[in-house]
Amino acid sequence: MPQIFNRSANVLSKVSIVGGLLLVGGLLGLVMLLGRSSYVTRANEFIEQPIQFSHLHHVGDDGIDCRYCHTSVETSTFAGIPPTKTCMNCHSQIWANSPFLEPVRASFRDDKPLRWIRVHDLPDFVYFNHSIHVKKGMGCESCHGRVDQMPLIEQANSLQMDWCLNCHRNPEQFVRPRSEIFTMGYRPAVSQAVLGPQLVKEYQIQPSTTCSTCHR
Amino acid sequence: MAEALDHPHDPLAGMSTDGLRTPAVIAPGHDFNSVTDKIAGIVLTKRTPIGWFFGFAIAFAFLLLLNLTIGKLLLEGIGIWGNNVPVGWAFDIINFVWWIGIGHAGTLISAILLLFRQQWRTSINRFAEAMTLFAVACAAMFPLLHTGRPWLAIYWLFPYPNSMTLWPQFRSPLIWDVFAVSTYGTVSLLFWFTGLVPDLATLRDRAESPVARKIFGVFALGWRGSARHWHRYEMAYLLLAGISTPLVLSVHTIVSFDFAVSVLPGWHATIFPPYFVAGAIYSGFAMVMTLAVPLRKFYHLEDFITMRHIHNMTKVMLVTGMIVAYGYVNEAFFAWYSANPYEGYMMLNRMTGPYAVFYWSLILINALMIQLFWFRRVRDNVALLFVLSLFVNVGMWLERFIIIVTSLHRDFLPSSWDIYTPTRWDFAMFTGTIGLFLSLFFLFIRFLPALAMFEMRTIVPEAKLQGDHH
Amino acid sequence: MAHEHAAPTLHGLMAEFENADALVAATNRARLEGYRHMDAYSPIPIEELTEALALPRTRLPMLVLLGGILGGAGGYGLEYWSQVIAYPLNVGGRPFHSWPHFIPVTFETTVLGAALAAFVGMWALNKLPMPYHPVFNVPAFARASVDRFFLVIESTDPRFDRHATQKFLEAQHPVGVSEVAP
Amino acid sequence: MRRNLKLIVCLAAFALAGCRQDMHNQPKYRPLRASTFFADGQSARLPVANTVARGLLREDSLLYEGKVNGQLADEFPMPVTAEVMARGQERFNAFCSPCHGRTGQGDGMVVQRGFRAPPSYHEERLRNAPVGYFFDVMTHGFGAMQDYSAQIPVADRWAIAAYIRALQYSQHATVNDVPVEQRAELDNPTRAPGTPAGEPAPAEGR
Repeated sequence: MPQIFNRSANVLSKVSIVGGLLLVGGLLGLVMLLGRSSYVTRANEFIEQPIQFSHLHHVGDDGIDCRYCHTSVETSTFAGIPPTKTCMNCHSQIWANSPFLEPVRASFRDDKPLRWIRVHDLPDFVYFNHSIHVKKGMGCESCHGRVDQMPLIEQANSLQMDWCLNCHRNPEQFVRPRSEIFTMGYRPAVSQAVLGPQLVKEYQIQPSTTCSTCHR
Repeated sequence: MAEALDHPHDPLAGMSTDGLRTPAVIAPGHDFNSVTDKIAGIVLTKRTPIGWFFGFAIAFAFLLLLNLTIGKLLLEGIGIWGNNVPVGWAFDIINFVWWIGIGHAGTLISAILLLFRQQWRTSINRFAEAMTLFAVACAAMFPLLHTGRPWLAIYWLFPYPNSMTLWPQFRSPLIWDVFAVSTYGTVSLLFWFTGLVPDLATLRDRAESPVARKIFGVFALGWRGSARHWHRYEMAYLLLAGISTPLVLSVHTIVSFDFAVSVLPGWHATIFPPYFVAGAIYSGFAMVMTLAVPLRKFYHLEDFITMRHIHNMTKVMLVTGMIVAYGYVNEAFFAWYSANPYEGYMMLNRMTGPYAVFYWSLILINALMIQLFWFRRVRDNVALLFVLSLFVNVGMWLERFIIIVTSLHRDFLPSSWDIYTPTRWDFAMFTGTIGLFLSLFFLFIRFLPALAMFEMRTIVPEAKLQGDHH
Repeated sequence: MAHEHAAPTLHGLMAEFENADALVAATNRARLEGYRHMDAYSPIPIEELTEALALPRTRLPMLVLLGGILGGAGGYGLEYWSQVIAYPLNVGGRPFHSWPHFIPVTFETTVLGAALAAFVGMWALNKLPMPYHPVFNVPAFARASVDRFFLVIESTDPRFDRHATQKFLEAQHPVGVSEVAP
Repeated sequence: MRRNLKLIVCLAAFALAGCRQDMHNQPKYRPLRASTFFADGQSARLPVANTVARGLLREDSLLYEGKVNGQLADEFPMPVTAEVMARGQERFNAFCSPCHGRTGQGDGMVVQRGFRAPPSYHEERLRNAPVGYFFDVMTHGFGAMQDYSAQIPVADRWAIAAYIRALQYSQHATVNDVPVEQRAELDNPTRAPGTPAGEPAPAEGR
């Protein structure tokens, strides 16, 4: 019987077994990485809006407080998207003739709401309440990132469950004094390792990780 | 294996001497060459029998039906099935348990009978193991697909670091099931492939087409029959058999926990693990019989799958069937003895309720019909045994149907009582998996040696050493 | 291996036998003659060859035990870690470390670990897959997987001598003796 | 190639099928979610015209209109405590300072961007205006200033009014405004500046 395989087949067979296992493992790893990538989570992605509203300008340059527009963030589950009238508080005079702002004026004139596209869109099976997080010393920045530096708003974090749990399990790493909630670029006065546990105690932060906390 | 060599005085080994009463495990007159020629010929022939194409076409049609059903299921969701409150588990778990049960015979034959040095396992173990693999594949479809979107359900099936940092709930019998069935499938595959390697080497050495030689050569791993290799090979085979034996018992035990761990009349019973394991072996042997009878007829394998095998399989079915029947008696006895009104009603409902006809059918088949196996004339009638084995398959399916549906459809609250009606898609899915099973089996007997050639060689007289080399 | 230095022109000498008896007898005699680097090839496992070739006990059972222990410890460890440390969840008031519930999976992973160790270990110890091997160079060796028995005395054996070994093999009543190209 | 293309399209269809997010987007209304049912596309509905929710008749004219007997009131509907002042300061900075500036000079960031400058709180007319006037302007707007009734709840408007008063005092207070028994502290302050006093503000409290 002549040889069916070349001498090199010996090495090749062993390499292909190891290589195949590595390939399968690598592919599985890639799929898992893909699941956490911004391709799936939609983090750091600009979204086309009816008006390209710039938080960089309004928050960063003008120093307008978050609550000026998101009025219900302290009292309700929902932070609130401002009605067109809030825009018109200022834009009745500033840029009043700008064609860029025509959709805003049209909305105000015709009493038709602007249709903003949701950027931070939690799945509908998740219950999230802004007010309790504000009350317990969670800064806007912790979840929404440096909004004052975003020309167009984007989702700064993955909003995946492990991200939620990361804070619910270690609130002391993220808590800040209530007076600093709306501060952008907050730096703790003393080390977070000291301040965090103090605030957790003071604010009585007891984040639950049972299923029904968020899936209710 | 080498029992013939190890134990020349084993009464079951080698040629039978008492002629008529106990048929031999292999017909006389065979040697290494004739055995190899016959079995390898089925695979290496250039002419595929027309009957094979005919059978495969039918099986493949049902496989296509399965594909259609799965496509429909993934697009529309499991609402196309008849499952609904209160019968939330229906065809999916019935068929799952049925297929897993069938799968048990393969490992039992190849592992437990090996440990007991039963030589009659040799000519049926290969295709019984293949049957196990295909049955497990069919079984696994149901729990996977009943999640609707299996790719989203992986996180509670398998432990891996996911983006939810969630882990499977290890306190749940359903997760035990996942581990039991996946381990069972994996170990069966390793066992089966290990057994195939020396035969693949034979096919490699006998094949004429260079492509076939390459393909068989790749999978034969360069097996050359070295004594050093055989030495470790035998050890590995024995160890795998030893490992598989408790495994095969654990799998259906764990499947029975799916029910027994819950608190529902008709399910919450300590008899379930042994009762399920016996039922699994019973239905598995019935399926081996269902496959073996046409296989030996069609390929003229009467020399290898002899009346000895047929008789022994029938006897195993008789014994395990009686254990199952004992289980039925036991369920009825405890329904009465527990004095629990729910248990009592469950039993009464089984016997006289809307599904009573199925209950009495399964009693008729699994408790009464098998008593025919006591008679030698029945055991000698191969055609009759084929029909009876089909009945056993049906009977065991009905058993699972009764256990699942009658326990669920009469809920604790009479307001939620309902009748379960399977839809056409339920039947399409079920018959589709039968199509998958048979398609795989047809491919297997065409492209791989359906009987273990190297093990068959060990039981021909030529394999016996004459001299005393010790 | 010695192959590297000498670049031998011969793997060894192969004798072909008609039955297992002849192979076992020849192997026994070769061992008594002092040959050590040799191997017997047969279409069926022959237990007598273990003694004839003076094969050592295989380490496989040890590997399988190790695999089983690793599998079991890994399975239980995974359950303990995920249910007690990583994400403790109160399910019906059961303790986080509800060990009786952890037994079935531990059992299955033990079996899986042991079976994988047996499977991988056996092929690895046998240095398979090895699709190319010198013995396949001999045309008659095709019957080694069907009905013929072969004894190969390898050229690396200290006592190997082309002519003396050939003479020795021919004295064992073989069907034929042939050279095995490397 | 064409066969490959077909295969790719089929695979892509399967991949997309995996992306269906039925549970993520359920057919239910969350705040501000659009409705296909109502003509105006809004899921949140306004109450029928002229209906009054129980307890929301707003009979207290001082609290809701800043008026007593039709005249702008010069008193607060609630005690002016240190918490109220702190709250007023916080709300003032959030809602008023963009135009009025943090000191009330009328030089906020939005004014610097071109909005018509509002009058300083420190001019004579506004220092003499009753607190009800500030409440009224916040509620109904004045001149270029839009009303803030939707953005600032009633209680917060009163707190801001109180803080505006404090801002005015910060620029125009005399020693006479300090209670006699606390005047000694002015020369040797025991508290750090900026810390609110623990007592009601001297002038306007009830």
